[in-house]
Amino acid sequence: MKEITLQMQELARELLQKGEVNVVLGWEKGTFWYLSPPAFIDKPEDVERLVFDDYCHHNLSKYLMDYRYQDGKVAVFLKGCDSRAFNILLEDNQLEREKYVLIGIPCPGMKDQEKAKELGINGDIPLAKKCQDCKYPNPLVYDYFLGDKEAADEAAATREAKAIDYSDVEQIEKMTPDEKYDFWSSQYERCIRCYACRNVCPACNCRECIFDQSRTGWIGKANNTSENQFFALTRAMHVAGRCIECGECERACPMNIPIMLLNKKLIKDINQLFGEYDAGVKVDGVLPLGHFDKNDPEEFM
Amino acid sequence: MKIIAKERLPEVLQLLAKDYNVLVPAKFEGVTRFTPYSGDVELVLEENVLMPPKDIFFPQTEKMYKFKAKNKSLEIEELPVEKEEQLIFGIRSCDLKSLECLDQVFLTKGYVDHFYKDKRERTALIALSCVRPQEACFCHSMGVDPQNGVGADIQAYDLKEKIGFKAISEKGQEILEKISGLLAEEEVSIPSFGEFNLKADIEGVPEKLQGMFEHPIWADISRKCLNCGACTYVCPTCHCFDIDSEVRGEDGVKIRCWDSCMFGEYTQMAGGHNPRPTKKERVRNRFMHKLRYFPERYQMLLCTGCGRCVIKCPVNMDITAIIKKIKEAE
Amino acid sequence: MKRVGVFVCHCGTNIAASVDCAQVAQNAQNFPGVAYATDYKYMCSEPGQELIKKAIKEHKLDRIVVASCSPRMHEPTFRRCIEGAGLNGYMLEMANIREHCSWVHPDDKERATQKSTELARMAVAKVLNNTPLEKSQIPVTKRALVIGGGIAGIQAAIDIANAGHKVDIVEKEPSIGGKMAQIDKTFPTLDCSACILTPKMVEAANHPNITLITYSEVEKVEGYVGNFDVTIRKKARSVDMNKCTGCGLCSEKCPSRVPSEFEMGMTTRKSIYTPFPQAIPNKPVIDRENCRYFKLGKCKVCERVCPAGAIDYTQEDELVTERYGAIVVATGFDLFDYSVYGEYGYGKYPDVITGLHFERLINASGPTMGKIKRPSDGKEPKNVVFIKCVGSRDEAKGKAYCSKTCCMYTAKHATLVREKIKDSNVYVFYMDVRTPGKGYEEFYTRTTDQYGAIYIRGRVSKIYQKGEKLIVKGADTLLGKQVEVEADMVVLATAMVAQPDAAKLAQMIGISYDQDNFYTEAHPKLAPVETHTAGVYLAGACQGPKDIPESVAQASGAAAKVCALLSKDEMATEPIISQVNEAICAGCGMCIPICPYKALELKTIQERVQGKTIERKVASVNSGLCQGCGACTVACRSSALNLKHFTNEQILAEVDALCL
Amino acid sequence: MSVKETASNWEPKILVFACNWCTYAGADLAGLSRLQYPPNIRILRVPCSGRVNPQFVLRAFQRGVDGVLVAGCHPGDCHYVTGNYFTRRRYLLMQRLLEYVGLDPERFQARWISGSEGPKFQEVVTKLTEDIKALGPNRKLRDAQ
Repeated sequence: MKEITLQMQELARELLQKGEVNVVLGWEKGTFWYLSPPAFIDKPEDVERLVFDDYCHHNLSKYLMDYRYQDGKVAVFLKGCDSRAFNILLEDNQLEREKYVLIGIPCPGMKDQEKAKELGINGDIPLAKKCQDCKYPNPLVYDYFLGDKEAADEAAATREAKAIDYSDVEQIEKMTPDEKYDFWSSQYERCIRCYACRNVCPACNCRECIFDQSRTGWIGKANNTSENQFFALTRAMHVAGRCIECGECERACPMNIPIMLLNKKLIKDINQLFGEYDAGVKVDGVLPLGHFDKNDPEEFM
Repeated sequence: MKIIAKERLPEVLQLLAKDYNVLVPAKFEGVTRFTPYSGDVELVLEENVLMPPKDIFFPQTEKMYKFKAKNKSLEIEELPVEKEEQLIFGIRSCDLKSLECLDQVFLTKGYVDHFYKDKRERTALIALSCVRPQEACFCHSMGVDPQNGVGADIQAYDLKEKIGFKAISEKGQEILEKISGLLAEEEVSIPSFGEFNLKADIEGVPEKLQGMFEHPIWADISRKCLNCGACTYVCPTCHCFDIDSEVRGEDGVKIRCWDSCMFGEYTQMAGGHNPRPTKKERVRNRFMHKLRYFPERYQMLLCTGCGRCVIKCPVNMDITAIIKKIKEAE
Repeated sequence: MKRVGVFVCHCGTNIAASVDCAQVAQNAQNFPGVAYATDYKYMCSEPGQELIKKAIKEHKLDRIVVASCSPRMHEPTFRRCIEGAGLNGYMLEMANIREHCSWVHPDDKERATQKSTELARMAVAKVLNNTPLEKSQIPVTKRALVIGGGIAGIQAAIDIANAGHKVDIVEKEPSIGGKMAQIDKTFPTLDCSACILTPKMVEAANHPNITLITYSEVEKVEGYVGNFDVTIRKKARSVDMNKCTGCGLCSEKCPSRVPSEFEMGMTTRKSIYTPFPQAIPNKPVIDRENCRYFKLGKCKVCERVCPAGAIDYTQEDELVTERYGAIVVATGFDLFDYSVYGEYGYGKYPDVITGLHFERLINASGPTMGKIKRPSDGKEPKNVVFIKCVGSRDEAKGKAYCSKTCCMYTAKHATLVREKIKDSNVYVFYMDVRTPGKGYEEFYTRTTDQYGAIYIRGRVSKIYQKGEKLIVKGADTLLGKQVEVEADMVVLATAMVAQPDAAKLAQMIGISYDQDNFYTEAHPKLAPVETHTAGVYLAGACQGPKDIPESVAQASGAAAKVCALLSKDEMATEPIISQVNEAICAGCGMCIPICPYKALELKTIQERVQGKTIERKVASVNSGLCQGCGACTVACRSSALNLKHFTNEQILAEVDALCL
Repeated sequence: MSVKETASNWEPKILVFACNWCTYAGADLAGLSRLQYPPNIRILRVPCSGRVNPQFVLRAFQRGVDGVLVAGCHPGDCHYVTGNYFTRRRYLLMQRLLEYVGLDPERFQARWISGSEGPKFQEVVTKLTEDIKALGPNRKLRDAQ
């Protein structure tokens, strides 16, 4: 990773010096050793701030929306999931491919921040759950690729083969209706509706989210379990077939709500009902809820 | 000082629960907050709670009154007021400071908010001293003494195996009497407080900010902000609210709910115009409010150094780092 | 201040018997926004409607709820009624307290009354969110396109043209006429097909309002009802139509021969050719696949002999785009490829032919000058076997459906054989004989009784050659025994199937088609010539197997629809359509694939963002195409899309009202 | 809004989203044929089942409905050609999601009911009402006003 970090800084410096891009989006060290928040580099002399380590969780693609209407190009570093996010944003016509210089980084998997806090800098810190499940650690779209492509591809191949672990979802599916409901309401009664999950999500790229449309009255400002669940379920449906499994919603949630348990459920069902599908892998305008098959399962007869 | 062994603290709380609705720092589903005391709550004494006590006095959603639209006439119906006396055990110095801030907003300058006032008046406070700073604490930099809170009725001291109590107000005296049966008198020394991991040099910052409204620094620091409301909702001092009504047919309720200056619609006007269209203006407003506007109006900072936002911000917006940037800015 | 009027109808005793209408009206008084509520015996009656109009004036009502029967019954009535009182017709909502209440809950007046009250409350909640809607006008291009120049296309074109509208016929072959031109005689009258078709072909060709665009195909269809922009590929004929006199010298001299499609390959034609003598236009085309000059680069015989100098090897395909108000699709059918029936020895035995081959064999201008000679050795066949349902009614190997025409044309063929060859025997293997249609059954009876054709009920299991004969083995299911017929010739009644490119064309135009690629009519009973796409109509066998009279009838039906459409300069469009809130629309395009009518597209708009003009994409609804289903609104996450008259706000209001 | 029903007099409230061309017509036919069913159901008319936004369903449960039925034309019969195919995809997922968060599966259903299926309409809503009566009032996803 040291190696990658140096290559990052090198390439960033070059792109900025040559004036090919106005700004480079990457990661830098944060307040604590286990935080590597987004960094925005616009001067060659600042590239030393860039790092790539075990905590570069942040999905940088969504920030690109902030540069849509600005002149000049933007360079961004993408892990596998970030690149799927980029594809989703392309799919949704939110970004123009040409405007961005994509620098792909093969991702070894990011480590669990909460555990890091617990176990300390010398502890043996496990990968974040979402990274253990990751099928696409390598960027799927890029202009530059840092690191050893062959090696990365091999590593990726083995991952793609292995099936995602849905045991957490299945555990809930096994519960009785009342158990399920108690579980989910105990999660969502503590939701403070800060909308961090939405704002960090690359699939949530609406100009104006319905939850900000107080006039139509989709949702009230009141914070109660019912409204919070309305928000959660609606968001889950909105990102159904579009969630790229970056897990940022869950990481961003200040109240530790297991949001990915909803997203994973929908991913699981979409695969079962309409065939295997991984969002953000291809950009072909064919989304699970954007088309249909006359031979879809029939349960409503 | 009056002391009791830590493991016997529940007896104290039990006893107080007879006369008060006792709220204690407890952990539930991985989130710590003040929770009504019962035998089975998971007490948290080694660190401050994630959710600040502000929602005890200023709930995230508060019903104000009911109304009924009966053929063309409108009837207002007041809601019954809570009478129950409550008591918070284990509030930390930083959060006491935040109540001082909220008091300014809700009780001074001729504006008295009776929803807040009522709850404030029937709530006794037992402060608990901190033994060591958590990684994001910087209360000291904000002029808060983690071991001696201001505005509590009783100051409790965490003495490792024991807990000591010192009455501060008359109300505190009464409360202490109620539990004196359980306490023993003992000479103790308050354990020394460790080094702060985070510091912020606030010296001269409010003044400097007066000239920095148009400063490029805001565009820079706001870039990574997601404009979510996490920081404002875990902040013990943020107190913006919005008033809304829930109408069902003829019946309706006026409610007031927390709002966040980080949200786009926060300043959205009816015509669609938004004076704070982007992150830059919103982030600027948040820090201007905490470090300049509030001090100008109330002669105190709107930050207590509790460090919650530093921990919970999904993108690690660190107010201490921002204060540093402000200081260094030309 | 919104002022709702609620009018509760007794419908005589239909509602009043199990709903306390007066009570419902009284309850409605207290609903928010209701300024007036009353009940009456028959709201739809003259006095009932007067009562509403009067109340609107007296109580200054600006929106109306009628609690009565199904809106599917009387919505138009009450819309007209309130329009009569100066309100916009869309300021009306109906609560269905008859079909959905009184009639289904006759024995529980209390709860039926309560339910009626709640249904009325829902309607009131909705109508409070109604807004006046206006029908918009779109211009109509007074010109029709007919795709396909067979009998159906020709008929449709002539009818439209006679009504005074311009029509273009696009035909992919060098001549119009279609399958009917290949047919010898028509059942049940046995009059000569050509004799009744050619006059129509001529009429079409000479009609001042009709333009023939032959040897051409539709390439692209854009736009919508009243304004279709159709791109047509005019294939290079290599012959200058203006110079050519149609003298035919070129074909005569052309040295290269290829099997004639028109004659079913039973004889040859030249590389520069007209498909058949009465072809229209009667001017040749060069078939570049086979022309020596185009293959080998030398020859140019035709150029040399052409007195008019009309030959032009340099001609290229030409793309023209025309605007039409309406389209009639009359692309006809194709014949089932029966090679799947190996047991019938297709290919192996030249004397196993199809019905259409047979039509040419007995046709006076056909390869045998109308003498029935079998292909193999030109001998006159004595024993002729006909096999019906080859590919029809056979889910296993062919099509599930019945091709409808085979029973009759086989009977016709049988008759003709017996007529022309006195000492012949005719055997017909059949599953059923279906003869609905005027004079059809009589014709069939004559075939058997008068002409002595032998009908054997059963399938043929095998055909094999034995010397000069074809042995046809089959089962006679009536006698329950195996039969074997020594035949000189076997004629297969092959199924009618959709054109190979039917699906492609359908997708181009945006009409739907069934599992067999026949085009789907808008409604099997009540809209048999319409499609789901406004302004596009169907004629003939492209919609399903049909005989000539049916095709012609449907063609005239389609023509009538087209005329009705073209008779107006402008057409009103339903105002209940989707609308886009451009401020909110992010231009993600999720709505576009959802719309079955291609009514949504992305357009670019300009906008000021922080003192800078930027361009961004937003969805836009084509009011001519949108049919108001609202499917797009659900695909729109930010609900920038909304359906007029069934808006999110209206439906949420109904839901909330129901839950009070 | 107020949860007034008591165990004794409680009657479920069931919302049916019916497409105008098939299910609404089917319900009309049920009426014309005088086919009786429990008065617990309330029909909300939409042009197409494809118009029914899952958010409407959630809102209904929030506001205190005890059961929801989304009904439209049979696949292939949609008046708008393909609307119900999208409905089918959406609600296959939605149904599973609601079940996943603990809603009793009986409470949310989708059915194809054509304009000629008056008896089927009667049968479906009768069954639905019985199932939901058996379950009792719905408290889940509901905002306690």
